[in-house]
Amino acid sequence: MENTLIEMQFALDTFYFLVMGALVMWMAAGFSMLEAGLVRSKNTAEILTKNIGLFAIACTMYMVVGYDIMYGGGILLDGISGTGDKYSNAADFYFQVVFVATAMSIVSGAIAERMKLFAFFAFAVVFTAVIYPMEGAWTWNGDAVFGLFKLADLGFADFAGSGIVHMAGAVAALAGVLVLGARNGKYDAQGNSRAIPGANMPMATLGTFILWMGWFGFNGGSVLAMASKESANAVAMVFLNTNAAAAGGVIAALLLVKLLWGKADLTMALNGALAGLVAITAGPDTPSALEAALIGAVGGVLVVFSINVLDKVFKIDDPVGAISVHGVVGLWGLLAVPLTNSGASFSGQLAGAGTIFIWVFGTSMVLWLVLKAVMGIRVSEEEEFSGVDISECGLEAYPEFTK
Amino acid sequence: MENTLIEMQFALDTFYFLVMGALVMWMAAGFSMLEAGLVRSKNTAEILTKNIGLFAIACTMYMVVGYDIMYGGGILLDGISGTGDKYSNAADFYFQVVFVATAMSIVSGAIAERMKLFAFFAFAVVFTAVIYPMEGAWTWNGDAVFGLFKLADLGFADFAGSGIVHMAGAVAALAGVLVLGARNGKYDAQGNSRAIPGANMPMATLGTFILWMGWFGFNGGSVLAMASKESANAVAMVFLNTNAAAAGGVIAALLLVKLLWGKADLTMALNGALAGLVAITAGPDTPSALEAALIGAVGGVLVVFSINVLDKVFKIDDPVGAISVHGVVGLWGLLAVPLTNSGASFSGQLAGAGTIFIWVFGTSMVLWLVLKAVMGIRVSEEEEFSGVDISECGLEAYPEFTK
Amino acid sequence: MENTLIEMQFALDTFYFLVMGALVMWMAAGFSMLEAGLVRSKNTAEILTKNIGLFAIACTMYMVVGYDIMYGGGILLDGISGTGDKYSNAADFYFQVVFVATAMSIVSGAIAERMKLFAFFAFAVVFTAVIYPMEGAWTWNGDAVFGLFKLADLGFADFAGSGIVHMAGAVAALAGVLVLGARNGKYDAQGNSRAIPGANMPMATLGTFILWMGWFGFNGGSVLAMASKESANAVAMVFLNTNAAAAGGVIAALLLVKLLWGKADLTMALNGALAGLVAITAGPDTPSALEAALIGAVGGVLVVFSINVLDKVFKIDDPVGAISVHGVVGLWGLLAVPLTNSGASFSGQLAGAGTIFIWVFGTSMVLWLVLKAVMGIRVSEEEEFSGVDISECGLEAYPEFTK
Amino acid sequence: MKMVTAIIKPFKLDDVREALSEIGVSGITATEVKGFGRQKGHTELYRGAEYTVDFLPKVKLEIAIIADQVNSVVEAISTAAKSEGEGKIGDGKIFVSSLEQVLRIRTGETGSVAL
Amino acid sequence: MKMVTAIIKPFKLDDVREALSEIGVSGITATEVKGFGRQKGHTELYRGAEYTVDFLPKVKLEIAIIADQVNSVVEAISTAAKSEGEGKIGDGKIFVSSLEQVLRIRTGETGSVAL
Amino acid sequence: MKMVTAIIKPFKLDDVREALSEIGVSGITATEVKGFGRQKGHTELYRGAEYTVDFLPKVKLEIAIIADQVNSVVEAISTAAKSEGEGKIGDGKIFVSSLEQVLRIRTGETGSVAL
Ligand SMILES: Nc1ncnc2c1ncn2[C@@H]1O[C@H](COP(=O)(O)OP(=O)(O)O)[C@@H](O)[C@H]1O
Ligand SMILES: Nc1ncnc2c1ncn2[C@@H]1O[C@H](COP(=O)(O)OP(=O)(O)O)[C@@H](O)[C@H]1O
Ligand SMILES: Nc1ncnc2c1ncn2[C@@H]1O[C@H](COP(=O)(O)OP(=O)(O)O)[C@@H](O)[C@H]1O
Repeated sequence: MENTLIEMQFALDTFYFLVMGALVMWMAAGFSMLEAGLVRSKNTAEILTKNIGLFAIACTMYMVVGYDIMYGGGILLDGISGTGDKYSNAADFYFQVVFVATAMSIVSGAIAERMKLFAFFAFAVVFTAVIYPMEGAWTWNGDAVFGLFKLADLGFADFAGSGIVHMAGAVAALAGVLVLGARNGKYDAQGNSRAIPGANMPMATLGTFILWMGWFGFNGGSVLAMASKESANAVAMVFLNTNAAAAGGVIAALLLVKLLWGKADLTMALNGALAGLVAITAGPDTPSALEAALIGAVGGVLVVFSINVLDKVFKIDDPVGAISVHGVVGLWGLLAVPLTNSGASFSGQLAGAGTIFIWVFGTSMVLWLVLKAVMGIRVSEEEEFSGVDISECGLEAYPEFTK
Repeated sequence: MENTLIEMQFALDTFYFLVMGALVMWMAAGFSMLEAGLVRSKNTAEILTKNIGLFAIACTMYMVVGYDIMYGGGILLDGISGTGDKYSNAADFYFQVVFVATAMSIVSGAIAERMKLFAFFAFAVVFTAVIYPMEGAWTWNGDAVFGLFKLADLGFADFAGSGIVHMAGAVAALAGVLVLGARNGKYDAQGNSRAIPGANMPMATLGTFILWMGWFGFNGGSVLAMASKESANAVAMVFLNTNAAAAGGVIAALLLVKLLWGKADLTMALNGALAGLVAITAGPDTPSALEAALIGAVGGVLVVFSINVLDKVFKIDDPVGAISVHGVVGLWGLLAVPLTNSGASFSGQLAGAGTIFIWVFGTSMVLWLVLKAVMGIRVSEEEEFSGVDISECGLEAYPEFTK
Repeated sequence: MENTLIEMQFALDTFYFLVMGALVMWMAAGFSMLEAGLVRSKNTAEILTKNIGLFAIACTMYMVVGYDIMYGGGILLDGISGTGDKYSNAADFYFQVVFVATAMSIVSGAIAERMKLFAFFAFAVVFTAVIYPMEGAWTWNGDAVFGLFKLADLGFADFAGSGIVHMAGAVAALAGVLVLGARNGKYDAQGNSRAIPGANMPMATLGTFILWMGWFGFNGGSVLAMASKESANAVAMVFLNTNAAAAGGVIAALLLVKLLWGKADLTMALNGALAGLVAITAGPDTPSALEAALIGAVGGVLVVFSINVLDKVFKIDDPVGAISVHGVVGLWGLLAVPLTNSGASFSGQLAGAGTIFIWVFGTSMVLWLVLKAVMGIRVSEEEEFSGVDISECGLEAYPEFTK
Repeated sequence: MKMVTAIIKPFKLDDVREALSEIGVSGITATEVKGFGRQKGHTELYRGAEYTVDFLPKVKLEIAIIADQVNSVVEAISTAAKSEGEGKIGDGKIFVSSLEQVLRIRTGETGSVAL
Repeated sequence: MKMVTAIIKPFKLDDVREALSEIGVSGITATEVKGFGRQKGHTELYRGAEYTVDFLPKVKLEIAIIADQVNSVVEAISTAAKSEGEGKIGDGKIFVSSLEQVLRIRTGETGSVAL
Repeated sequence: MKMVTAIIKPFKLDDVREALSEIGVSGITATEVKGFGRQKGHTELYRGAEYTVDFLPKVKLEIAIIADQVNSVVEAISTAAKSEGEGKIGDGKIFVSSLEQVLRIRTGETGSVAL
């Protein structure tokens, strides 16, 4: 009977992983819809192709080699066959693989509307096979960074990946945008930023709600256990705090834009929600509900300023605001951990953020430059003008609507 | 080992609450998409902003004070810290908070296309902090109504909230619509109702499917326990009946409109599904599958007539049919309970419905009138003509499509 | 205490069924969005009506008589009252009923843009009440085919329904398309196929992601147990393989179309994902991750060729590619089972596929012809030209956008 | 015959159409156009960056009539399309040009009977 | 030179274009318009309330040609645009007006060579 | 008075508008049109079946002016609308026709003051 009980725990934990993983997988749809809503209609089919393609690539490359690099388990998962100690190792892989895809999804939005599709896919292959798994190994798997030092020893803590997943994705995106340059027409002759409105706000909002929902899996699953009172309580608090932070992010962003510009800019409310979620991701387990809401609210404020500063001051053209939402706010999330978690230190968080930044930015930059040299990463000016849907995908997203 | 077993029950019940709660949270996306599909394109971005904003407000205000009013637990949830007796109290909060948001979502559709955004948000703050929690305390928490009488003593039963959530939301909406008036152009000089078609039927349909799915959490989670044979069976029956009622609502509404008008009006099929769901919500645990289907079917018939009567006879302009779907059918749901549940009585149901109506209608009416006096609740005629997207949000939902 | 433990297993298994079932129910939204995105805007409201209507009909007819035919349980579920041995029989019904709806959903896409709505509904009534339940009884319930032979004895295995659900739906669709004929304008005077692009690619992509997510429930739930180490491991492997196959399908389809036509046709990537999912459905439990990915990839390749051959060579006009995705690839899925599962044989798979084909094609053909004679199944040429939205539903899907 | 072309505000379309049918005009072709004129567009805001929508949605009506009707048609349009009171910038313009020939495709009739 | 303006049913566009290219017309500008005419719109139903869509989608073609071609162009259009048999209400109209000058932007050519 | 009608490439709209406002043109009506001309459309691919999109999106500008301005307006447009270098097929056309009357709805003014 004891055995049966242990099996039940095994079963419940495995089930919990699978359900949480399915929610994270659902985030792939969220990113697709968010990005499809925030680009112009002439670039919509391409960004959809990019998103479903990158998800498939991430799932495949992580299976081939990424998971092995990050956690062991064998090339092509040959150590994974649906067994395991406390829960099925297949469930663990399933849960981990959707995280890789999330990191990769972040990149696609920032470089939208001007990049060659297959150059992006080539980047995705390397990022999901090597770049992400390496830094994942140093953090969540506790490996020493190039055998030199362990981040955990320095007091680094990133519960569900504000830094490891979100900031990493944003840093890869930043490198891409720097190599790629801004969209034609984004900056006028005087260098003034011009607004390029996205084509479909309901899609963007749907995407945000999908991400909000999926994030319960992202953070909730990162407790990594459910079948005891303690872990069940922990998962419940993580759900509660994740929701509170997202709500705080929306309210803060909405009030701020209303004060600044007199209008309740929907896109900022959406980014505020995501910023709240990114901000809490590094430590959804330790704050109280109020603290979580405030951490999210600071994220919501940050994202509004960050989007504007990156756009107007640094001329970094990020059509969906991914670098601000996931990068700047991801860093904030890391730095907020020591406020409520005595196990983490500011210096440790900075060390971790620095390590992730240097590794991901360096390798990504090299990779983008190689791709640029080898196959080119930017579509021609004419293709960009007519839209990448026609040039890359050969079809239109809304053939009957657009003009 | 007995302890481990008890912990397992705790864990399973907590997990169940979280999964059901995530499904209910998902309903926020459903309402957003439904409403975004049923308004005109010039008012779409605003209703999306309204929906994500109200969700954030509901989550925050219920955390600050609402949950404490309704169930105790302390201001700012200071009694909630992820502990609990049979399941984590954090999971309970998480499950309850998404219900408040549902009630509030109902209001946004009815007052669409003409209300000031921040007046709506102000209403949402009070509704989710006080109005809903008060009636929630009298019903689900069993408090005496103003210390006078207990509704449960009168034979009132509302399993998952046909009255407490849905009718309450619809009554608040009704008060709002009465204060606000109809949209310009909705009634011609002779008082004839004019159709104002919604802009995006796939969105509206998606919203309905999301709500249908989320409703399994709404009703299924309201069993409040899973970790025993009895409760597992109960949850399963609730799922089965919820689905049967929704199906009954669709079929009844579709056949009726086909008979009445010769056309299979999609919007009525959608409202029929929701009506079936609202109707069964007060008592999804006691009927057989056939009874559930019939309760839903009556809801589907009612909603078709109700929408037409409210529109044409009472000139109540409710762009999405929320007052009919959630109010009229919510009442039907309450009244249907005694048909299959001997624990409820008609008089008790009427008493409960009356109490909810008087409290919510009275307080909402006062609140709308105060808001009207203090800040105004209606946009200017010109803003309404050009669409509230530009005036309230400063952007367009479909900048490249609309004319 | 042993009792409590057994009850816990019961509860966990029941919960697992309900969660998996909710995911499968969600596939109804996926089919709706996929099909709504792949038809022209003038036929969008009708296909949405068709999808929500067929789901309601499937749920109702399977309750009335279908489940009884397939598994016993009594007319109108009078044997189902939320009890059961290892899990709640209500949960079993809930899980099974959404499968019927899936099979039926497959038909709606293939006959889109030209069929009378109520003729389709009439077909749905018979298909979900009798045609599907009969073949379901022969396969999953192990009944002898007309009392003659048992498919299981011949070595037939179809884990989650590549044949029983997907191919069956596709075969019914094929019969329908043959009786109905192609859309006007699909083939020119010389018989050349003309492309008729779908109106809304983000919707189609969303639908695909929904299906991908729902498929975890479809395949994962088909393990039919969770509350032991063995079954938990099995479910986890099924999730992992399902995901790997879908990813394989996307990559194979994308690479193939890029090679063939130089463009990354999004619609083929979407069909590739679905093909991967259909392919793995007959046996997601036995392959390794790599094998699953390859089975999916073959599905992705097959679907591209099949769509083109059916369209150009056989002049079978299937607007969404349902016959290829679910039929041709469903057959491939069946045939792939013996490659990794020694319990199945090629001859058994062929016998099963043949039985399903003959039964479903024969009965469907008769039914379509009867409907054609009795009420007509095709709208008039003028109605087809103006779009079935107006003629069947009386409204437009996008009244403000289309031209 | 003459072709009268009027650029009006979109929400005046119903009024203008009614006014025209009252004086017996039975055929109109309407097009959605964008107008640049004295009336300036408005500023929208998207993620903190302002942008000007400097065209304004207008409706263009084309009405073919016999020469005798020009004055009554122009007056009907201008009365119906003018904003209440003094009129407002952006109320629109009416252009008249000459039309040499008209043909009704259905019947092949030409000239004023074809209008 | 003349400007021929034709209002036709949208689904006749391909036929008309073909007919025109057969007689050597190489340039056409098409616009989606809404027509109000003898042909009445249809009634739609939305949530039990009827409403009339009283404009009909039409396509307007503008074709600049030399004067000599007017008759052949008008005939080509009217033949191709006419509904089978007797023709149907709503088949459309053809208007001809005079054109004073034409210029091809690319080359600066003017007059009939610019057409 | 004259009516100048120009068919141009959509992305030249801003340049043309600027060029026109520099020479004092204050009113323009723009319409999205589809052009069939020498410039051929492109082929799209949908599920393996090719199809040709043989119309090209163009913008039609209508500008009513006094006769004296015709030359400067035509030149401003053609300079601004011409593709860099030699010009490209599809750069568009300019048509000029005569305008008999103009009326500003707001004020009732007619003739050149109404422009
Ligand atoms: N010279 C012109 N040529 C063509 N269209 C014009 C001209 N002037 C004005 N329009 C059209 O008329 C509309 C109204 O003109 P506007 O100058 O804004 O107002 P008003 O006519 O009241 O002075 C413009 O938006 C434009 O579409
Ligand atoms: N007098 C007119 N001026 C401008 N357009 C017209 C006129 N009469 C008809 N039209 C256009 O021609 C279309 C067809 O006209 P209609 O009266 O319906 O049919 P028919 O020409 O066969 O009598 C109308 O929809 C409208 O766009
Ligand atoms: N004869 C014509 N009548 C009306 N519109 C024309 C005519 N010729 C050309 N156009 C318009 O001008 C556009 C450009 O013409 P095109 O022949 O492609 O290039 P180009 O003028 O440089 O030779 C066409 O797309 C069409 O809209």
